[in-house]
Amino acid sequence: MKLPEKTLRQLLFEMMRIRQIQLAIESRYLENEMKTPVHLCIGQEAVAVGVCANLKKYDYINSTHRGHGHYLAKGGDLRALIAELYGREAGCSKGRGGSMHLADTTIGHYGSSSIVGGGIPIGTGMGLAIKMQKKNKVSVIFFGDGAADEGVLYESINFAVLKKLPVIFILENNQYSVCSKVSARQAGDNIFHAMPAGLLMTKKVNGNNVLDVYNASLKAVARARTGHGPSFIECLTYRIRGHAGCEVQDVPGYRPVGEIERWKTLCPIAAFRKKLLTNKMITLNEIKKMEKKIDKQIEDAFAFARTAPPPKPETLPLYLFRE
Amino acid sequence: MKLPEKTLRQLLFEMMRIRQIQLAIESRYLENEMKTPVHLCIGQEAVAVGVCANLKKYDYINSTHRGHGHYLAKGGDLRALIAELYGREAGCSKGRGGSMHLADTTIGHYGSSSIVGGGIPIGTGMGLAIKMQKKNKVSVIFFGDGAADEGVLYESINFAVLKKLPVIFILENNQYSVCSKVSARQAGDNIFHAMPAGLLMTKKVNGNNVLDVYNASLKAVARARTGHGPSFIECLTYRIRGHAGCEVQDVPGYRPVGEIERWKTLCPIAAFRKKLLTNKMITLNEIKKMEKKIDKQIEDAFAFARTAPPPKPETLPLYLFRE
Amino acid sequence: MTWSKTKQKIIEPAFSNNEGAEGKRILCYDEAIREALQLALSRDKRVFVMGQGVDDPDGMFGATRNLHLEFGPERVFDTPLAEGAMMGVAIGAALAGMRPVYFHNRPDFLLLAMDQLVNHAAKWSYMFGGAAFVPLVVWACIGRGWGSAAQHSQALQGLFMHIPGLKLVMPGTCHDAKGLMLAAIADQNPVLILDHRFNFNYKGMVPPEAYTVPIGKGVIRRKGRDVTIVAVSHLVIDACHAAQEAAAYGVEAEVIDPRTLRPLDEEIILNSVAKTGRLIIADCGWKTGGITAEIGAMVAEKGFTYLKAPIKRIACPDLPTPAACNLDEACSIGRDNIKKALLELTR
Amino acid sequence: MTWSKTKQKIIEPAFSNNEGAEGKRILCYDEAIREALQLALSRDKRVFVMGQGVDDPDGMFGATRNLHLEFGPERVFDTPLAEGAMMGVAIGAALAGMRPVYFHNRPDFLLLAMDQLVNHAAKWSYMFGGAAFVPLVVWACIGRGWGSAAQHSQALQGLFMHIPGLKLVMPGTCHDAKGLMLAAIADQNPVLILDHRFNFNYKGMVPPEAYTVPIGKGVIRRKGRDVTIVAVSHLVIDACHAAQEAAAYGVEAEVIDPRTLRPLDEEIILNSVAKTGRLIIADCGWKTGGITAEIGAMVAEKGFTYLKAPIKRIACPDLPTPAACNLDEACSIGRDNIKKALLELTR
Ligand SMILES: Cc1ncc(C[n+]2csc(CCOP(=O)(O)OP(=O)(O)O)c2C)c(N)n1
Ligand SMILES: Cc1ncc(C[n+]2csc(CCOP(=O)(O)OP(=O)(O)O)c2C)c(N)n1
Ligand SMILES: [Mg+2]
Ligand SMILES: [Mg+2]
Repeated sequence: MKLPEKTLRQLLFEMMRIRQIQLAIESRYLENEMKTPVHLCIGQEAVAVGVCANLKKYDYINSTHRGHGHYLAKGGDLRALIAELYGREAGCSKGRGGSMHLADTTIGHYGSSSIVGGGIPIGTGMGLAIKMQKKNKVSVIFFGDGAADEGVLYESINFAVLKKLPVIFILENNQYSVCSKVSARQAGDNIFHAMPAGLLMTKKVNGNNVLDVYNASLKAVARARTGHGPSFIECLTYRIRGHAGCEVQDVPGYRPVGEIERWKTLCPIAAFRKKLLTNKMITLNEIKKMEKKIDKQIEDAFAFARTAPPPKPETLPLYLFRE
Repeated sequence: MKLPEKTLRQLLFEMMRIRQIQLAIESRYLENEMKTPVHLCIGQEAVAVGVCANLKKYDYINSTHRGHGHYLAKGGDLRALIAELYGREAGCSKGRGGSMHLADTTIGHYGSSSIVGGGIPIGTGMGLAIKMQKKNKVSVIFFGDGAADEGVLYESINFAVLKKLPVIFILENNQYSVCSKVSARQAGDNIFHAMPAGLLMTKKVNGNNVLDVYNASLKAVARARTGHGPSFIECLTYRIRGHAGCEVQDVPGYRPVGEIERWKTLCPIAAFRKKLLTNKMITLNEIKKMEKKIDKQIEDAFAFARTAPPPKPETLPLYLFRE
Repeated sequence: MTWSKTKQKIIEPAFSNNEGAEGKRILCYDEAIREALQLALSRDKRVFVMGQGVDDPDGMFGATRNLHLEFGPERVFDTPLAEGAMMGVAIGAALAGMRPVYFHNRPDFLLLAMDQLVNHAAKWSYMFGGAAFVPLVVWACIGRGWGSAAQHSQALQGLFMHIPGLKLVMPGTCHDAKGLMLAAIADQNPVLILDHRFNFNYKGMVPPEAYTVPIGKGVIRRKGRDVTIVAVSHLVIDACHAAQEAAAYGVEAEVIDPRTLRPLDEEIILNSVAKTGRLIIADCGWKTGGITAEIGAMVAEKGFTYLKAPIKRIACPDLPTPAACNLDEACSIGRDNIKKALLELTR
Repeated sequence: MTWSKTKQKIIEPAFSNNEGAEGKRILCYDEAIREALQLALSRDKRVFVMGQGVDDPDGMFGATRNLHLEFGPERVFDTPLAEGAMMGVAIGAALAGMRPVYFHNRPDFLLLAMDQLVNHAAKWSYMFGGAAFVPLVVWACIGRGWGSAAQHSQALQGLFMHIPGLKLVMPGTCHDAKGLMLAAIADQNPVLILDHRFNFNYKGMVPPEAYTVPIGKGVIRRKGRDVTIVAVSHLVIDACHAAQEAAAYGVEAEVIDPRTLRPLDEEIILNSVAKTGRLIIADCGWKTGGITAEIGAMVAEKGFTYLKAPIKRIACPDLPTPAACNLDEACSIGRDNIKKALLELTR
C-alpha cells in the first residue's frame, strides 16, 4: 500500500522526536534531578509510531514501564511528561506516578502499570467497555516479551477472542527482560501465532520497520473497528540502552559481544530516513529543520519542568479516592 | 498395540471399582454423615484408569477437587479415602482435608488442591525435582477444562517445555465448569494442541475409551522417562452427575435436554465391558465376581470409616508446621 | 441513574427482632442484594454484573438469579476461570466509563486476583494524581462449614483491610446489604463487599426504593453501658444475642456494627468505649494481624485513657480450616464465645 | 547438610557501633546473605536458588552474585516472568524433596503469587494432616526511594503476618541476615524473608561458619527502663539512634528487634513493657491493619496492666507511594519520627 508523502514524513518526524527526547532524558539523567527509574525506548521507536499513526485521539492505549514512546506517539503532552519525570505537580500524573506511570486521558491514555503484564487485562477491559458502549473505538495494548511469559496474557487473549473485543495486542519483543534473554524464559515461538486466523489475526513483523508495523496495525485497527475482534502483532525489535535508565548504567556481560552494535546498524530511524531521502520524499535540510523544531520543544519542556513547583506537602493525601 | 488380557481385565476392574465406590458414596451422601463437598467422577473413570495404568508406584500424580478416581487408580487406600470423607482421624489426610484434599505419599500422591488450576504448577515443580534428582520418575497432572481457562496452565507448560521436564498434563475435559460450558469460557480449541511436537507431545483422545487414554499416556510416559520432556493429553469426557455431590443435588437447566442421557450411553465402562465380553476376554460370571469383590471392599471401608473416631479436639493445632 | 440523588438512609431499623416491622416489607438477604443489583442495572446502563456462575440457574446464592434473563447476557455474564485477568478486565471497563460489579463466590479465589486488586485497582486513582479512577465493586462470599476446608473457608477481611485505596464493606443486615451494595455501585472507587454465607439466612425489613447506606459509618445495634462489642458481619446478630443473655447477669453491652471496615468509623467505637471502658472485638477471620488487631490497637492508641480493662479479641484460631466437622466447629466463633468474653470482662 | 547439627547462635553481637568487633570479620549485608546461600548450596544438594535475575551479572542485590557459576545453571537459575506458576513450581519441588530458595526483587510481585503462597504453601502441611510439607524459602526485598512509586515500593509484611502457616522473618543486621537465611533453609516449612533495601548498606560482624539464628526469637538491642520500642528491619538501627539521642533528655528507651514477625516473640515484648510501661512500635509498612496493629493489640490484650500510657504506632501513611521525592520522603519514617514519639510519650 502506498502511503501519502505527508504520512511518511510524519512517521519519520514522530520517531525522530521520540528518539531526541529519549536522548535528552538520557543526557540529563545523571544530573540526578529526575528522581524516577526511567526506561528508555531508544531503538524501539518504530513500534509506538507505526501503531499509533493508525489511531484516533479517542482510541485507547495501554502501556508499560517503558512507556515514553507510546505516550508521545499517541499525542501526550511533552511538557507534562518531562514535568512528571522531575516529580512536579504539573506532571501528567501530578508527580505521583513518575516515569513508569504516565497518563493523559484526553488522548485515551488512562495510565500504565509498572507490573509487567499488568496493563494487558486492563486494556482488554477497556475493549469490553467499548463493545458494551457500542463505540467505534479500539483499545491497543503494548507489552514486552517479558509480559508474554505471564499467564495473564493467555487469559486476556482468550477473553478478547471469546467476546470478539476491539483489542489489539502489540508484543514489543526487544528480546530481553532486564538481563534475561527471551530464550531463557520462553519455550518456543509465541504460541499465539498458532491461533486460527478467524479468531485472532496474528502477525509477526519487523518492529524496526515502521511501515511494516504501520501496515499490520492498519489491518488490525480496521478489523477491530468493524467488529471482527482482536489481533495480535509481534514486533521484533531491540533495546539499545540498559534496562533501566541510560547507557552508562547498563550492566555489562549479559549480551553477546557485538549484539548492541549490530542492532545499532538496524536503527529504525536511520533506515527510514535513508529510504525517504533516497526516494526524494524529504531533503536533508528538511530533516535538519525537524531536528531543530524538536530540540526547541525539548528545551521548552525541560525549562518548564525544571522550574515547575513540586507537589505541596499538604497535598500528600489527595487522590487516594475520587470524591 | 495389543495388550495382555490380564491388563485389559485389570483396566475394567479398576474402572468398575471406581464407579461402584462413587455410587456407594452417592447413595450414602444424603445421610449427611459425610460432611464434605464431594465431586464424583462418574462417567470419567477411563481417564484416571487409563493414565495410572502406565505409572509406577513411585511416580507422582497431582489431582483436583474431583480426585477420588485419580487417588484410587493410583493405588490409594480405600479405607483411608472413605474415612477422610467421614472426617476421621484415620482418613488419608487425617480428616483435615476432606473430599477435595486427598493425599497418600506412599503412592506418590502428595496432596491435591481445590483451587482450580492450583495443582498444575505444583506438579510441574515435582517434575523439576525429578529432573534435578536425576530420578526415573514422571509427574502426572490431572486437571479439568475449567483449569484450562487459568493462565497458570500456560505458564506451567511453558516452564515444563523450557526445562524439558518429565511432566504429563492430562486435561480431563468434561465440558463443564460447574454450570458453565466450555464454549462459554474458551475461545476456540485448546491452544496447546498447536505447540510443535518436538517441544510438547500433544494428543486429543476419546476420554471415554480407556484404551485410547492408555495408549496416549503410554507414549507420554515413555517420552518423559527418556528425558524427552512433557506431553499434553486432552481427554474428552463427561460428568454424569451434578458438579458437587450427587444426582439429586444437580441444578436443572444448564445442560441441553438429552445430553446427559446421550453421554450415559457412551459410558466408558459399559463400552469396554462389552468389548471384552464380545472378544471373550472375560465372562459375565467373572464380572459378577469382580463386582462382588468390590462390594465387599466397599462395605469394609464404610464400616471402618463409620466407626473410626474423629480427630480429638485437642489435636486441632497440630500439623500447621512440620517440626 | 443519578447516584448523587439517591436517598441516603442513615437510620437502620431495629433488625434482630424486626421490632416495628409491622406492615413493612420483609425480604431475604439474597433478595435484598438482588433488588439492589436489579435497581442499579435498570437505572444506570453503565452497570453490569460479571462473575463465575452469575447466570447459573440459581444465580450466585440467589442474589443474581435470572438477572441475565432480564438484562441480557451482555450485561450479566459468566466469565472464564481466570480471576487474575478478569479483575483487570473489570478495572479496564471501569476506567472506560462502566460500573462493573464483579462477583466471586469465595474470597479464596480473590487471591488469584491480588495483583490486579491491590497493585492496580487500589492504586490507580492515586498513582495518576486523580486523572483516572476505578468505580468497581468486587463482591465475595465468606463462610465456612460442611467440611469446605482450608481453601474454601477463608474470611480474608484481615488482608483487605490493610490496603489503602480499597474500601471494605461487610453488611450485617438485609437492609444494609441492599443499601451498601447501592452505595458501593455509586461510589467512584473500588469497593470490596464481603458477605458472610450465614447472612443469607436472614430476613429483614428492606425498603423497596433505591437507597444507599453510607460507606464509612457504623451503627449502634444495641445500647449498653458496661462493655462495647464491635462485631463484624454475621457476628453482629450473635453479639446482640450474647448481650441479651448477659443482661440476665446484669451486664449491659453496647453492640456496634461498623458495617464498613475501611474506612472505619473510629468515632462511634471510641465514643462507646469512652462510656463503657471495656472493649470486645469479634471477627470471623483469623486473629493475628486481622480486624481485631487493628481495632484493638486503634483503641489502645486513641482511647487508652477510657480503657478500664484489657481489650478482648475474639477471632478464629490462626489455622487453615480443617475439614472434619468437629474440628471446624471448634474453630468457629459465635454467640457463646462472645457471651463468655462479656462475663469474663465484667466479673 | 545436617541442619539439626548446625550451631545456633542466639547472642547477637552489638551491631550498631560494632563494639567488640576488633579482630572479628566484617561483611556487608549482601555478602552475609550470599555466604548463607553459598554454604547451603555446598552442604545440601537439595538446596537450589531460583528467581528472576539471580544469574544476572550483578546477582540480586549482590546476594546471588556468581552463584550460578559456582553451582551451575541447574541449581541457580533465572525464571520466566510467571510469578504465579513459579511459586507453585517451587512448592512442588519442595514437596518432592528439594529445598528451594525463591528470590523476588520486590514484594509487589509476590501479589501475583498470593494464591500459591497463601492457598497452597501455607496450608499444605495442615491440609493433609502433616502427610506432606513444604520446606520453601521465599525471599523478597522491600524498600522505597528514587521515585519507585506505588507498585515498586510496598512493604507488605502487614499482609503476610496475617497468614497462618507462613513464617515471616525480617532481619535487621548482617549477622541475622545470614543466620536467619540458614535457619529458613533448614526449616521444614514455608518461610518468607523480607529484607529492606536499606539493610544492604550495613556492615557488621558475621562469623564465617554456618550458624542459624532461631526463627521466633527476638532480641534486645538496647536496654532501657522508660519506653519499649519494637522496631522492624532497618528501623531497628533508627530506633537505636533515636534512643541514643533521647538519652540526652534523660529518656532511656529499650529497643527490641523481633527479627521474626510470625511467630512473634511476644514474651520479650511483654517483659519489656512490664518494665517500662510504655510502647512504641515502628514499622515501615502501612499503619492500618499492619504490624503495628498486631503488636499494639497484643499488648493491649496481654499486657494491658503494664501500660501507663497509650501505645504509639509509627508506620507509613496509608497511601500508595507517590513518585515525587518530596512526597515520598514525607511518607518515609525513620529516626526522627521515633525520637519525636519517644519524647512525646515521656513528656
Ligand atoms: C510482575 C512483574 N515481575 C517482575 C517485574 C520486574 N521487571 C520490571 S521491568 C522488567 C522487564 C520486563 O521485560 P519486558 O516485558 O520484555 O519489557 P522491556 O523492559 O523489555 O521493555 C521486569 C522483569 C515487574 N515489574 N513486574
Ligand atoms: C481458582 C478457582 N476458581 C473457582 C473455583 C470454584 N470452582 C470449584 S470447582 C469448579 C469447576 C472447575 O471446572 P473443571 O476444572 O472443568 O473441573 P470439573 O469440576 O469439571 O471436574 C469451580 C469453578 C475454584 N475452586 N478455584
Ligand atoms: Mg523486553
Ligand atoms: Mg470440567
